[in-house]
Amino acid sequence: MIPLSWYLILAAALFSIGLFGVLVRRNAIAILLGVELMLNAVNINLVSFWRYGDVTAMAGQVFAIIVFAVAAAEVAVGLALVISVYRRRNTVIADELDMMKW
Amino acid sequence: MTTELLIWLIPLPPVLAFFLIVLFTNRSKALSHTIGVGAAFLSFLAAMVVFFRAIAEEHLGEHPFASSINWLPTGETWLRIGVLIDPLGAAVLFFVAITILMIFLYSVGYHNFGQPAGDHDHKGLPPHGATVTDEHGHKHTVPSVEPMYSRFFAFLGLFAFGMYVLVVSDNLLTMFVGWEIMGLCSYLLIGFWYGKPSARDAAVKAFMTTRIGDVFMLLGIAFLYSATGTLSFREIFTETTLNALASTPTGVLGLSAAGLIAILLFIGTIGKSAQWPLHVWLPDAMEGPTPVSAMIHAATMVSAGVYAVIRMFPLLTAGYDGHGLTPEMTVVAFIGTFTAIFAATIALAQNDIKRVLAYSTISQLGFMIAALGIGAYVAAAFHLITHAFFKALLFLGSGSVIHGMEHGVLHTGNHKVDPQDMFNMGGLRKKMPITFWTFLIGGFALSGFPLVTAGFWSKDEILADAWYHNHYLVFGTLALAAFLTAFYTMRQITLTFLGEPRTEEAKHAHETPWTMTTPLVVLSFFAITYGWVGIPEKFPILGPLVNKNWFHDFVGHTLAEVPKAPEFSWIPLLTSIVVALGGLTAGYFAYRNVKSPAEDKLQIPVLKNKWYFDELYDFLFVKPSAWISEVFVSKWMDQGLIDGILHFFGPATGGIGGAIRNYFDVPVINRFFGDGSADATWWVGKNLRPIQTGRIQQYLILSLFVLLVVGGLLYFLLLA
Amino acid sequence: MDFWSDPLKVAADWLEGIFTGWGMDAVLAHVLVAFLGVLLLIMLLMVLDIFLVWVERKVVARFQDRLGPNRVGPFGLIQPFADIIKLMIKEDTTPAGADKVVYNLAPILSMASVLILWAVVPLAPTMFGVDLNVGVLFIIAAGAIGALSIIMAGWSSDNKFAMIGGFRQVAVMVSFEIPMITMLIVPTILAGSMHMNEIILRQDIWYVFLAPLAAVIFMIAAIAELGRAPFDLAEGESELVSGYNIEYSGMKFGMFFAGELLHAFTFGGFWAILFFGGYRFFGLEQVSPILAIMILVIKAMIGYWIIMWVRYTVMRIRIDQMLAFNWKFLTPLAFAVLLVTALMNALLAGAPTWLYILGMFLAHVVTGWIALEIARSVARKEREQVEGVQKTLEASH
Amino acid sequence: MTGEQIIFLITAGFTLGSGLMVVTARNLVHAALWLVSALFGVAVTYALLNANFIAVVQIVVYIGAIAILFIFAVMLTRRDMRESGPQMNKNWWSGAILAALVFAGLAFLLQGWGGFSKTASAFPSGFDAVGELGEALVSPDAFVLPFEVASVLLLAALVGAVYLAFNKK
Repeated sequence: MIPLSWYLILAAALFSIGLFGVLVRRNAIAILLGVELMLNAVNINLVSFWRYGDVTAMAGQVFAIIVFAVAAAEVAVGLALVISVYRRRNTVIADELDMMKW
Repeated sequence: MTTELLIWLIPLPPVLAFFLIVLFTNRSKALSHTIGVGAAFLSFLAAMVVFFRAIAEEHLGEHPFASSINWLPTGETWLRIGVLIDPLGAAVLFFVAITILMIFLYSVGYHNFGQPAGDHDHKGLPPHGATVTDEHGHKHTVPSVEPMYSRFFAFLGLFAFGMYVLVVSDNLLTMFVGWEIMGLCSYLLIGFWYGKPSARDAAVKAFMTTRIGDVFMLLGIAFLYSATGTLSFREIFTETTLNALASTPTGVLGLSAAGLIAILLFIGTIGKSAQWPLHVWLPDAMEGPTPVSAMIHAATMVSAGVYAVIRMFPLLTAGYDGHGLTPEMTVVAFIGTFTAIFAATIALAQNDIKRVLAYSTISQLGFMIAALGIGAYVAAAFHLITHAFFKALLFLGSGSVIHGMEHGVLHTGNHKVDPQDMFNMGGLRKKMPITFWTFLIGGFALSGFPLVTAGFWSKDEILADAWYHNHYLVFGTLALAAFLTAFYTMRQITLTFLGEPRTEEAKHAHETPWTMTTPLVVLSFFAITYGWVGIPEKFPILGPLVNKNWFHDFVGHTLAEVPKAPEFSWIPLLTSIVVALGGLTAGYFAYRNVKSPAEDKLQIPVLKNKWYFDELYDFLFVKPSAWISEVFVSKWMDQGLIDGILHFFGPATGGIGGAIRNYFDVPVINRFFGDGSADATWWVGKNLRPIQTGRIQQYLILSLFVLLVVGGLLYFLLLA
Repeated sequence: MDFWSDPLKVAADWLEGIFTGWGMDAVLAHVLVAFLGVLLLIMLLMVLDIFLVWVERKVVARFQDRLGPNRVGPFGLIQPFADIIKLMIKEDTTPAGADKVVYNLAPILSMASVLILWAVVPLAPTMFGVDLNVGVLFIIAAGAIGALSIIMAGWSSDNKFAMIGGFRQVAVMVSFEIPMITMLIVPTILAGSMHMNEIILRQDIWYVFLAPLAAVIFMIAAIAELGRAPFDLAEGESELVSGYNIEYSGMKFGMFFAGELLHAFTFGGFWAILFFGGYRFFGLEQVSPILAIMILVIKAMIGYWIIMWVRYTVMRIRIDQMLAFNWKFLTPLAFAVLLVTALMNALLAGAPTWLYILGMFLAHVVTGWIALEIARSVARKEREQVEGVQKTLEASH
Repeated sequence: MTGEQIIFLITAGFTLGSGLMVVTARNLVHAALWLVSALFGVAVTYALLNANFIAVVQIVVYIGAIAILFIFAVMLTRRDMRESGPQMNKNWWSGAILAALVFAGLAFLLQGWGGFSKTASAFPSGFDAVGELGEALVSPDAFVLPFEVASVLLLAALVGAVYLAFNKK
């Protein structure tokens, strides 16, 4: 049998990798890719807690479903924003989008 | 559907119609009047079902239809509201439903539905007529449709709602709510043609005058609630409560609690039913459209005042042992009797067809009040109902006459001719036969034409009651008033319908459309037949035919102790026959040949000017209050005293303010705190600015770093 | 156990016995046998696929009043094998600018996305790969992989035609996935289960009679998902040439081609399973599993034939029309059908069977009729608009 | 070591490797495709956790919709893919350190938690996870409100996305 710890460590590692992508990638779309990895790490946690806790309580799976919905919404809006920005500024490099400074 | 539920539903359609018309269908005239009349018809149907179930019920008096719900929490108890239909309520509901439906129908024709829009009609003014060209190219002036047609039906709907609420209420509170809704609607409807200054003034006058009565009525309700802790009729009118109230003395004029409450509530009725001394609003209210006059000032609203007193009858007579009137009853009897004769005298000298009816209404309401004052409960209720029928009929008939005359005015184009002045009419019986015959029936009923008309039976019962209980002064005055009633009624009929047309306009008068004549016919049917339900048992010949006095039997059971019908006596009967026939005959012969106001012997100034009551009130109340507000309060108090004080404070405050500003605000607050902190913030901001790179990832790294450091510190310092 | 009642199980047990007899670990033997079973299924499907090429060519020929392949073998039956040999010996080219790994992965994924579908197809009452409790959703999941393969092929070819073709095809697939997944819920509601086998077992009355509109919408969405005419806009001789697979040649093209054919056949199969009772046919499936498989194949063939019938008789439409058709008509209609079905199912839960069937059927017919009326009135308005413009133009001349 | 554990390790390695490629690949399309494989690995993980429905939905939603959307977005902003320039910003080292710190912190916190090496209990007999999930999602006693709110959120987000990306001319 696989202990819970394996899944949790996998999720933590995936989360950190995603975080790394979010923090360092220059391309805005790549940042969103990192966000997806982080969300998936969260979902692994949710589902494994469902499996290792009381399986008749469906909260874990339900929350995973809601995370799916949120992720889809996030991607749709995020990519729309990126495309919209790209139309105006002709760039998707996050560092170059620094109008919001002092 | 249970009867109780149905009673709850009776008031609902008109108010729904009101909101529907106001909110949605205001633009469509046809839709609006369909909704309005339809709602009135629905209420009518429900009311009829309730009425027939009520008369089929064996012991309705002991077990009326009633249901109630908790409404307002008042501390630990609930204020309950509910509906109640006892015999009195059923009888009133019957005539209210019929007259309301008839008036709705009549309004369709009265406001010229189906006619073209006026050439230069404005909202807020009566329609002036429209010019149309027929197929031959001739131009005609025809009546034009009312510009605010839909609004009229909305107001009528709200009014009907108020009346139904009042009738079905089982407590004073919702009754008062209905009462006030009608007060508002009467204001709105009297001032319906708000473009006319006279209509505006009349609306304000009506509203203000009835308000005086309403304030006292509210006081009475409050007093009643504090004394008994309930406003429900059925809980108040128990023997113990009434006895307790009758035996509780108050410090006011030696009246018992019951008496004081009854007087206070009765003042409300004085206002609503236009009794002396608050009668002045009703004649002026004739400025409104005629259906309004019929609705408010004949059939329903003024009747509501009398209805309230009838409802409160047990309170009024608490402590009454059948011999010698209680003080409150004396007051009521006096006011009723006085109003009856007083208004009848004024009616003799009026030339406006509607004003005659207005004073006649006041007079007839006085009859009912007088009847209540002498304890003739059933007679008052009976006269209330018969009067509602024939007075609504007369008002609608007069509206029909005016409408016909307006037709003539439009034809001749002479707008100086007043279509309401009876001296401009004459000979209309041939032009407007239906109106004539129905008006004649209504007039005879009002006069109390013996045996056939409803007015005879009800008026006779009042007189018989007065005689039987030995109130000879009341009896005599009322008999005289009845004579005068017959006299001015015949004067009116003679001037309007008989003889030859006195003006060109009267020659071109025209019968009105079916929507107006149908209500006339229906109401004249009741103006005759309704009297037959109340024929006394002992009446010669007819009495044995009807076996028993059905109305007395039915309505009498509303009270816990069924009132005794007066013994039959020839004296009041003969009196009423003589005064009715005598008045009619005298009226006919006196005015048979009168052609102009100058020939009228009764146009004496004191009657013409209504005993100068308007002038008296103007001098007593209006002028002083104008003086108080304009001179005393405005000039002396406001401008002199208060402004003077303020003018002292202004410069003084200015001086103090200046000192504070110069010696504290500028140096300390501004320089030190204000500028100092701004400088500091600016300096900090300038030096921290490079951190704000605008790059999201650097922000993320920074915030995450802080989170990790703080989180780690918290974890190790607090948890570990 | 009688061999003929469940041949696969008997064969599997026999093989496992042999393997364990050789001293192999029991678990390993089980995995090995399962693997062999999958291999067998894939082989059979590939053979069927070769046969499908012949069927397609023959049928299209009959539609177009031709004879079709008739030279190689009897009725041209050997023709597909000749084609395969030709494809195999053709030069396998790769464009210079192509992303090699992705380019080579795409056809494999395309084929795999079709083959993986058969994991959940119940061939006979006792014969299925896995009885997944979310079998119905699995169809969509596999379709997602198919879409991915197309976009990979289009992008990696380093060819503008291929890329645009791939984009178009994926746009259509993603769009039509929505009415399709919605219509997959209808049998799920009716059967109360997402097991494919359960859906078949519950079909005492074929669901096409309960939900005819759902069957039609599912078929339309499936045709669009397959990228076949009238929705075949990934390819266009005058604009895009061959679409996303333009740079592919030899056996890689063959895999796309075979994948498409097998995909069409598979959807014929799903249609049969979801709406026509799958392997059931008046109890015949109980006689022998072989018979059940034959029934399923015949039904799938009929479905496949309908897809071909549509393909060769209906005109293709423009992409904007197609997407407008999906978003403005098919998707709302699908949602309406789903609502109506769920509602009727709840309302008629306690009703007698005949009433349930009748109510369901009528509800669908009425919904479809209303939808058609709405579409017709919209079309009339548009036509009037266009004609009105034309008339004013004519009048101005 | 059981077969299940072997499968898990392979999956985890595959997932994490793909994840690393997602954040390091120079070519954005490759990064998106690596994301697909990472997400596929996560789907297999769900399957190992007996969450079939979540696994299939993972494939439908992530691979079928989100990944495709990413590829579209990459191609719509293709002029700027800049495979030549650096793919990471100047602060990549601090990002790396932070990510490592986060992982270390999470691991540290988790190993101190009591239920860390719990093992799964068997399913109750006759337990239908998908049915239970469906009931939970639409039952008023359970999660119908969050579920509806999530769908409204999704709808709002889609409308907003259309509005944002709409080329106003």
